[in-house]
Amino acid sequence: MTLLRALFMRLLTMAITLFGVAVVVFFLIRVVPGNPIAMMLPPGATEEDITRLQALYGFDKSLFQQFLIWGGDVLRGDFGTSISLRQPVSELVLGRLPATLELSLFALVIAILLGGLMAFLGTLYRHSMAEAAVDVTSGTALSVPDFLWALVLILLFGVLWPVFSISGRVSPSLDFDFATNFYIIEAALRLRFDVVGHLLGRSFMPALALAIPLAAIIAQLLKQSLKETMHLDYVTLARTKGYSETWVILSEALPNAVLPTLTLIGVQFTFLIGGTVIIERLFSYEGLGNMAIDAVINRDLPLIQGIVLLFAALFTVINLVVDMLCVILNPKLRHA
Amino acid sequence: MYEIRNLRLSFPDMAHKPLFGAPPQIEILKGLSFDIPKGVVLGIVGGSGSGKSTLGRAMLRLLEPSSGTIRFDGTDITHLSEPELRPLRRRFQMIFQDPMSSLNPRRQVHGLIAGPLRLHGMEDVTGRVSRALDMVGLPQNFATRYPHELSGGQRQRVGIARALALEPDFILADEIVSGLDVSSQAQVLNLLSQLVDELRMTLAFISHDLSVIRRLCTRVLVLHHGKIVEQAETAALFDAPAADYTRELLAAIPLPDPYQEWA
Amino acid sequence: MGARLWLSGTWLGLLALAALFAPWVAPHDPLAQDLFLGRLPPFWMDGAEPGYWLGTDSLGRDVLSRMIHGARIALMVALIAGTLTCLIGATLGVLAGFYRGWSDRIISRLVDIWMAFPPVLFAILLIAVLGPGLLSIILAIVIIDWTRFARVIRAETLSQGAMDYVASAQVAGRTRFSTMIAEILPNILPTVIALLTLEMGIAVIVEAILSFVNLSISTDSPTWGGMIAEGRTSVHQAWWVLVFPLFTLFLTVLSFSQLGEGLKDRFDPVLR
Amino acid sequence: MSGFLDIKGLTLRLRGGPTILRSVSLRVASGKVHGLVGESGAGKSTIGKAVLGTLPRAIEITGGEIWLDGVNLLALPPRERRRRIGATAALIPQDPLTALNPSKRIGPQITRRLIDILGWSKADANRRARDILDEVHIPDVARVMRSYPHELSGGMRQRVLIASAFAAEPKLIVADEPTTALDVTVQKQILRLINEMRARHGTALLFVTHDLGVVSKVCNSLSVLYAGKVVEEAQMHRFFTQPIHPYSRALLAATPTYLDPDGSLQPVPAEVIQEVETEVHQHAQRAGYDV
Repeated sequence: MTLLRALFMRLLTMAITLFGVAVVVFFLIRVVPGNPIAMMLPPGATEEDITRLQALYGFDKSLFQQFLIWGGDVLRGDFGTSISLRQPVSELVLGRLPATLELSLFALVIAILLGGLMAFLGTLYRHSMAEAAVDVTSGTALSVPDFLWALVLILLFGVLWPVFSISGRVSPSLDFDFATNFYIIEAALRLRFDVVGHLLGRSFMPALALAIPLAAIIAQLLKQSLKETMHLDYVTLARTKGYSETWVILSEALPNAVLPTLTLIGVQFTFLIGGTVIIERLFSYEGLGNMAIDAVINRDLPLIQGIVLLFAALFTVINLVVDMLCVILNPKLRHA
Repeated sequence: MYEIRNLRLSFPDMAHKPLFGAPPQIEILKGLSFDIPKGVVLGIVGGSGSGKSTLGRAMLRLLEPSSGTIRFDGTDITHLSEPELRPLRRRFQMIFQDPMSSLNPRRQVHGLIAGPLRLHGMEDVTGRVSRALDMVGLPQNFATRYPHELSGGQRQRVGIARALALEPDFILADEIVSGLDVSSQAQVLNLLSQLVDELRMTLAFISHDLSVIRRLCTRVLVLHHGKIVEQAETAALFDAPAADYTRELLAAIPLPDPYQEWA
Repeated sequence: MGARLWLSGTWLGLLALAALFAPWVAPHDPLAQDLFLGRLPPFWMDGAEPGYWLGTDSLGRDVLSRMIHGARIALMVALIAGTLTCLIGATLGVLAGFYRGWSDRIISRLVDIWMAFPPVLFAILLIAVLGPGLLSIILAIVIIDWTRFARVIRAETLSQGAMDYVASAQVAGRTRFSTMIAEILPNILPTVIALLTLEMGIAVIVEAILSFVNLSISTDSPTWGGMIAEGRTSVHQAWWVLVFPLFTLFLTVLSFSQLGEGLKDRFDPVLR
Repeated sequence: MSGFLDIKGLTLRLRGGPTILRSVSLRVASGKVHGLVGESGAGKSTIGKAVLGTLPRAIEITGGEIWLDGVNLLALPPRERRRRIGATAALIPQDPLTALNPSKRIGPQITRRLIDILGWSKADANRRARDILDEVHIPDVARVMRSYPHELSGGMRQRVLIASAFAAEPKLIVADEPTTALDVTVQKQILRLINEMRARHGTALLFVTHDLGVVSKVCNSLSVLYAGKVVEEAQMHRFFTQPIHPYSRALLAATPTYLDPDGSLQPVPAEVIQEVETEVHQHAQRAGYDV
């Protein structure tokens, strides 16, 4: 009952949020002074072009009518046609989404492994130099955003000691036909682990740049909740039973300490995905974010709207999944 | 001083809220009626979940009752709005259980006691603060300390001084010694009983500990699951407890005496 | 503990001085091009030209002078955008957390909607709409980042509001508004200050990102982000054009966040 | 008579800080209950932690011996010591609300250590858990074994913890303020249960509490602590009839009882505190460590 109600409430707020995003993005682009058509067209377009386009996009109607028409189309799955690329927005956007998803998930995995390891070591060696080292490292990693880490990584591992690729998702020389846009997953399913390795290597730098701040957040929060949990009586009790410290941390403390971190990862993962916009640009990675910047530069209104809505939908879905995961993992909520 | 009739208070139970519509109500106080005459020190005793703290907060109108009436000195305060209550507030004061939480950590002792005085436009604030410190037996130089620089017993004295300085007609003390060691507990209890005698205060003293209640109170009210199971003069209650629950409560107290019939 | 406060404070102080007196401190005109002096290396390398301490870029502009003038824009954005964002976001956060009810519902819903935007894309979009320029950048940062303050301050206010000192202010007869100002505000101030300096660092980064995608002030004005974008393309020929502004940016952002943490510790009388 | 637990001259200090325990000695014989009494900060819980090897890392042991069942624990390597404690001793903790792992069912919380540490078979461990839960008067044992902690009341959880402590037939149990968080009526039931279980199993019990009333109901002997030092060690009846140390007398006078409404409470007088402080200080100087 609790789970169902929570799910229903979440879906409701999700719908409201997405509607809000749609309203904001729609009116933001139009309410501000300047003719949206003029914004879309390259300089030097004729008067005729403008009139034609205005009719085509319905800009001769009132704003409110335009919104209703657009909203109706969106609900039917029609996001319009990109002006600069002359293809349906939904096709373009969904074609790029897998690249961004794979990059983000790879980054998430790195962040969880790195952050989890740091939190574990910091807890195991608490009140020692090792914990201080974890604190300083995570404090620095957290203070500097992914954009700067990306540049530092480019400088270190792309230029000074060029061991990793810093440009593109696949090497032009890779001889492999992908049937889907989920390259890594597809290669893994087809058991071509050489290709998986190649792809992971290509996206390691951008993924690491995205992962560093999140790893730091995970390290700090998880270590803090682990240390708090280590003071609780049931952990003391486990120690008196003769278990080793590592076992006590991993088996007694971790399952309970992980919940606040999990909640946080939800929000932080959406920030990470938001970061792909600029990181993909830096590493010439052919994802959604890179396309988004091009869309803004080319004044491609329908494409911008489509991408923003897709990001928003992705974010709300991630939050929903994390919330449900928390409910499932927390026995108090599960059985209430 | 206080006349309380058929007091009820409920909270919404969000854990069992249906998908649509209002959540069910959990009734904490189930129709309480009692009086606190002027000059009485009333002990309110009960176990956890008895509703004793909720009752205290309702009496001070930090919570609004669901039904029933609370009259303070003849005025019906049951549903008064906050601005209407404000002029009355000087007259009923409260000492909180946890002084670490109830004393603003960013104020010095002087500010903590003086703030409410200024609020009610009382004259000679400095003199009143210094007299209040005297009354609770704190040295004057404590005025410039912050709460975290005091011991638990000292913090609780500041809480008492703050309530006393306003010269209220009524004070509610909510479990004010439960967090203290026996020696500071004894000091605070002695202080309180001495002040009660000197100032002829009306006091309600909430506690889970009957031994403490007996030490201080003239009347006792026993709460159990949101209902009054017994109210009586202190001596009468301890000599001949009428309600089963009171007897059970008394029999369960371990006295520091190896020869007590207990098991 | 004091070390990071002093280190970060010193760096930011130096930067502020350099920015304030940029025309007198900078050895060259940051915009002056001289194609004969293109890609000069920094002073310790072979082929360096005296007076061009950190070398020149491909157009022969002095890197050090451009960085000093870039600091003006960076710090201006940091101060103005940071302060405005803080004022608006923290006010909304306190209102939502203290009064709860409908104000909380509206503000929280708005925050939810804002959080569904990828911030960098939002910023780029806003600049595209508002047009480039210092004012647009500041406006964009305020519009996007008020939610950071609103979220954190709301949560902090909620937890402070549950403390008994708030109930005791009510018992003493304080009005709600005065309780918020006199009792709660001093207790959330350290958090506000830490967030404020953090936000200043973020503002510098946003400006750099926008310059990087060529949407910031104008191509003429020397900005750190613009220099980084330029240096990125010629990193194999002239690494110094990328490394110096990148290092400065890194240090500045780090300093802002460490300054905030340091101040928060210092101004917290309660030992946590 | 040698005690089952024998602490000799145990001295602890905060790393780089003040001394916490000053040469504490005490013994608990098999089947007997020894109380540790004192106000907060006196170091009574710390002794229990030292015995069970759960001292916070900030505290270091600077001297003394802890003999458990004829073995000096402090002379063992850490791994060996952990095993030894796990096999012979157990803890009944203070707060039943935080002493059970909220994410695990009750059954495994009792059986895991029997299987992991003591090498029992799963079936044996389960049978044992059911028996011992039955013994602490828990109704519907099968359901409780499947429950999560939050589904049980505070008193019920404390029963589970007692059962868990006795499950492996330890020879020593440290009870750290086991009833402080409970209502008096529940406290009475729990104390009776502890007495009953201890008598049946012949376990030695080290009982940490601040409540002299509780001590008088449970213990055979007690040590009174002040500032990390034992100021008085006594058999129970003697202590309550003729307390020797002024601090003990002051403590008794400060404890309110409902039988004695008019006898005013005596807070511990400043002279007594002063006296004890001096005594502690001299003792510290004799032993040659800083205060």
